[in-house]
Amino acid sequence: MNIISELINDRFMIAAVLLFGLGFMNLLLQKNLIKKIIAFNVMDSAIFLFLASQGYINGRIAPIITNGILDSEVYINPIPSGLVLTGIVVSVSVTAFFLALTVRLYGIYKTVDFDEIMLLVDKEAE
Amino acid sequence: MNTEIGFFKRLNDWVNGDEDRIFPSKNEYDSPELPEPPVAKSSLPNKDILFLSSYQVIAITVVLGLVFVLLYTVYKLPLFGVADNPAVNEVVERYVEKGLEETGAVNVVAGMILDYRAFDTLGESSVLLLAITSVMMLLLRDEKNIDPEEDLITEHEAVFEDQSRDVILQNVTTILLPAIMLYGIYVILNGHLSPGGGFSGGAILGAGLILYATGFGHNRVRKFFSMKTFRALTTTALLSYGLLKSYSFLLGANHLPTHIPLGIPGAIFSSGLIFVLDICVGLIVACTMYGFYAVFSRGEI
Amino acid sequence: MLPFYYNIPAISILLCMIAGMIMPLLPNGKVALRVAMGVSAGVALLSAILMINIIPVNEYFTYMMGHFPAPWGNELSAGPLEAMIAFIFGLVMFLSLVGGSHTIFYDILPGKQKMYFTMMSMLLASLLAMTYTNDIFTGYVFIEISTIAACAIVVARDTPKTIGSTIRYLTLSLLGSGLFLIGVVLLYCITGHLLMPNIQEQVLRLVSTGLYTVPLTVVAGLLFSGVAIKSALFPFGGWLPMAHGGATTASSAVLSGLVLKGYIVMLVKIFYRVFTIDVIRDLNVTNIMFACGLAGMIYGSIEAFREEHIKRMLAHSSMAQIGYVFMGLGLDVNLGVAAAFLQIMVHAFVKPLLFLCAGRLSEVYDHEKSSYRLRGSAHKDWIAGIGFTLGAMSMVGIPLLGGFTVKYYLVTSAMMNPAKLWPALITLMISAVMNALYYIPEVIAIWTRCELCTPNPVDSNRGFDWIAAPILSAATLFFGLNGYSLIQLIQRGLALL
Amino acid sequence: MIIALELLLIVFLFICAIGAFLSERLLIAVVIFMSYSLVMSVIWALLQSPDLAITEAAVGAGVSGILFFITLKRIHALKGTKDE
Repeated sequence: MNIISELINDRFMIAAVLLFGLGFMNLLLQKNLIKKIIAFNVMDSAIFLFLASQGYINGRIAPIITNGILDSEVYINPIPSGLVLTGIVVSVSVTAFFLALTVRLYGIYKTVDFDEIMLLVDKEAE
Repeated sequence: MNTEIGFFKRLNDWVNGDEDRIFPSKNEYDSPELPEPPVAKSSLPNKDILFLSSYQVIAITVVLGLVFVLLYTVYKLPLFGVADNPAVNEVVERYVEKGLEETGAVNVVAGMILDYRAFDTLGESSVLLLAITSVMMLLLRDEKNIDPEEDLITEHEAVFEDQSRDVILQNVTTILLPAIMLYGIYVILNGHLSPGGGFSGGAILGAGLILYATGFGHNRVRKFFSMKTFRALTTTALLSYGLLKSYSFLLGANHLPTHIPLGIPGAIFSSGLIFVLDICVGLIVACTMYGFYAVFSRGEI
Repeated sequence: MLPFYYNIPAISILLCMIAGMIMPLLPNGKVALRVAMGVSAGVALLSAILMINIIPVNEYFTYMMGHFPAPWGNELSAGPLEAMIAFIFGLVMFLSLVGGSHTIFYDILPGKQKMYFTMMSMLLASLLAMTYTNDIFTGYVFIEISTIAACAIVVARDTPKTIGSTIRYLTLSLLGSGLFLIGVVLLYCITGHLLMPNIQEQVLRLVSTGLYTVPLTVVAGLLFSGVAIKSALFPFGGWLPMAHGGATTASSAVLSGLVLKGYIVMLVKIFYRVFTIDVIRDLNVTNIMFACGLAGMIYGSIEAFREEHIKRMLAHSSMAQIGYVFMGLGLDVNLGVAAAFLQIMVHAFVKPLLFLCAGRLSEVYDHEKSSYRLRGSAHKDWIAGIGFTLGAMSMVGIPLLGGFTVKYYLVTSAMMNPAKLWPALITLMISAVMNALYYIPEVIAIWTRCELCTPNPVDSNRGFDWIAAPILSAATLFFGLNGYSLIQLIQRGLALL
Repeated sequence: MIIALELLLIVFLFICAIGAFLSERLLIAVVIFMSYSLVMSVIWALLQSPDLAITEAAVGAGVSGILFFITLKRIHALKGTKDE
């Protein structure tokens, strides 16, 4: 019973770790480039979920000063939110770059299969 | 004709959009001359799932190991949602209790990312510049990036789109666009007062521009948002961001006051630089997002 | 008001970023090249001023980015070691741009040249920020900047091969930064800080109380493996040869010479300033570094030996050289870490020298890249020939050149740790022999006249390109002759970290 | 009660992630991924981070979804539409 209540209590962190593993594995194993990109996004947002869940404190509210209350006991930790905000923008930029590479590779080889592309690239003369 | 298809098979087909097997009929949209769409299956010899390659075995082992290690770490970490975890310390206290006085921002997160830890955010905006530059490097039309077949299709589509615009889309756009734009501007201008800020508001503005471009065609957008405007806006916003922040960094490090008034907390024109920076970031993000769309779909802005 | 030199780290980073931002406004690629060259020369000059000011007094300082001190705002920190590294980054970037400028305009389309120089400036900014940062999250942001910029300068050449190799490079880099990010997040969770000195305080407290030992070990492992993937340490280096070998000459020089090193410098800084080196040794991370380093030295050499394409051969050899760095870091003695830094600096000069000269040699033979077809090319351009020869000799470890000094100090520091002495010595010997086996035939080949080869007329208006190779060769000689004083300097800098 | 909702959302998150990787057609994978982002933004709203919720909804589910769709169009992977 104790284990289950602990599992439920740490639900976000456990979910984040499992999603991270899922994304990491698919980033390594998926052959399709589009799916690789989705895997990368899943992996990154899992890390962000982990970080955001670290900032949450039961019973406190979002860090926007309301009614002039300046007591840090009232609001949750604002730092994880700020870090995740930075992270989201980085991840969408990388996604765009990755997609652009995919489009160009499709234009050259007419496929989006990573292994096939790598075979063809290795055969390519300088 | 095989009518005995299992329920899950049919569900799977339905999810995948294969209606043929559920409602067998002649598909009138068949166009055999185009290449087979790339589905997720590889055309390489497909190995049985039981005989994984050594690379797959290594990858799966590594990932499983990593996940177990991380789960064990989570078990050792402080509990979720309790107030006495190590992350709640004097840093958080000052951000919340002095933030309003020192940065003038009611939204503590905005105060943190644009004033306390502004160097990270400057880096983040440069990432956007790098992303749009590298995408343009790859996808802009030039002599190494030419596909006559692709160009023909794009040209046909452009003609087709100009002749028969989608009425529903256009009317919906006319109704929705002002609301979207207004909301984006609201989110940007209230970045220091309410949730949101430059990044989310900029993304909303960018999405609005994209909607306009899909509804009314690229040429309508290009009348007021050409490559020149795009370049001027992005560079000006980014440069003023960089210069303003450099000014504040250098003066701050030398313990000099910046002489920027913080205004009355809660008013729209308050919190000093944060207000201006939010506008700059909003412009950068909006231009970048529309730039991504335009370069991806046509290879030009 | 602080003395001026305190502002130099911040000014050099901001200068590079702003230069990157104004590139789109410049009229053409030639002007952009001049701006990029000016900025990197300026960074080198500023860092030299910083060195002159802080090396004699052995000063280490932190610098607030903004109005808020340590646990609240971002900070930079700099000391003699950082100043030296920054000077080398600026100088080598300048020389690579000078030496590769001719090929840049040949390889990259006119419309994309300005974008290329944006990338180069941003890359330099990110390298400097990684060197100077006192904040691990800033470190993560700039790691991502350098990832995108590095991939973009590879893909700028826009051939099918470079695009294909970039996608492999990007995938692995993303895995690396994912691991690094989750390490940073876990570290924040257990310490509650992002600034290095504050984290160190908490880490020492955690170590003394025995709390969170497992998370701490996991964090060290994650940060290490993230950086190992990005700096192409042995099991993760598969992406490097294709990406570095296929890019235009200046990109290859910068990537092999500087970018790989930037991550390692940051890792060492994190290990010293966040965990303290004793904790890292207790956590056994150094043993993993040592083992991976040795394996990388052998593997890189074997692959280089089997390679025909001259630039890819140099790229494989970079993998072996990164192995030397990690071996030095893993030796568990302070002299070993200093030797690793000396290797970082020497290799930062030698590898660009080799890449620039190889690029020039292939250019005089109509962009021919295979070793076999380059026979006699040194007679067409004797400056590049001599530069290549000197670089290769340094790699092999001929005395009076930089490579020899590094090997000497690596052996000396291995002697101090009897447990790791024999594996280190044997691997160093095998690697040196392998180096000789693939570099010396190459040198003989380029000096052997060949009647059958069809030489291409040399481009007459070469400009000032040739000036880079002599300066880089002189630096290699300098490192060879001043090994002792440099090692002393590096050790003093490390003690201040 | 709120815990039950959160658990439900987490389960949904897993279904979306696994579904995106298993679906054979790329268009469907992308649509499922967009719903993943949307669920994520709801979770962030529940975790009292409205800034993240807005940004994720606008960027994750909006703009990056659009980028995925255009890419699919460019690689001719939109089966069943006129772009095929």
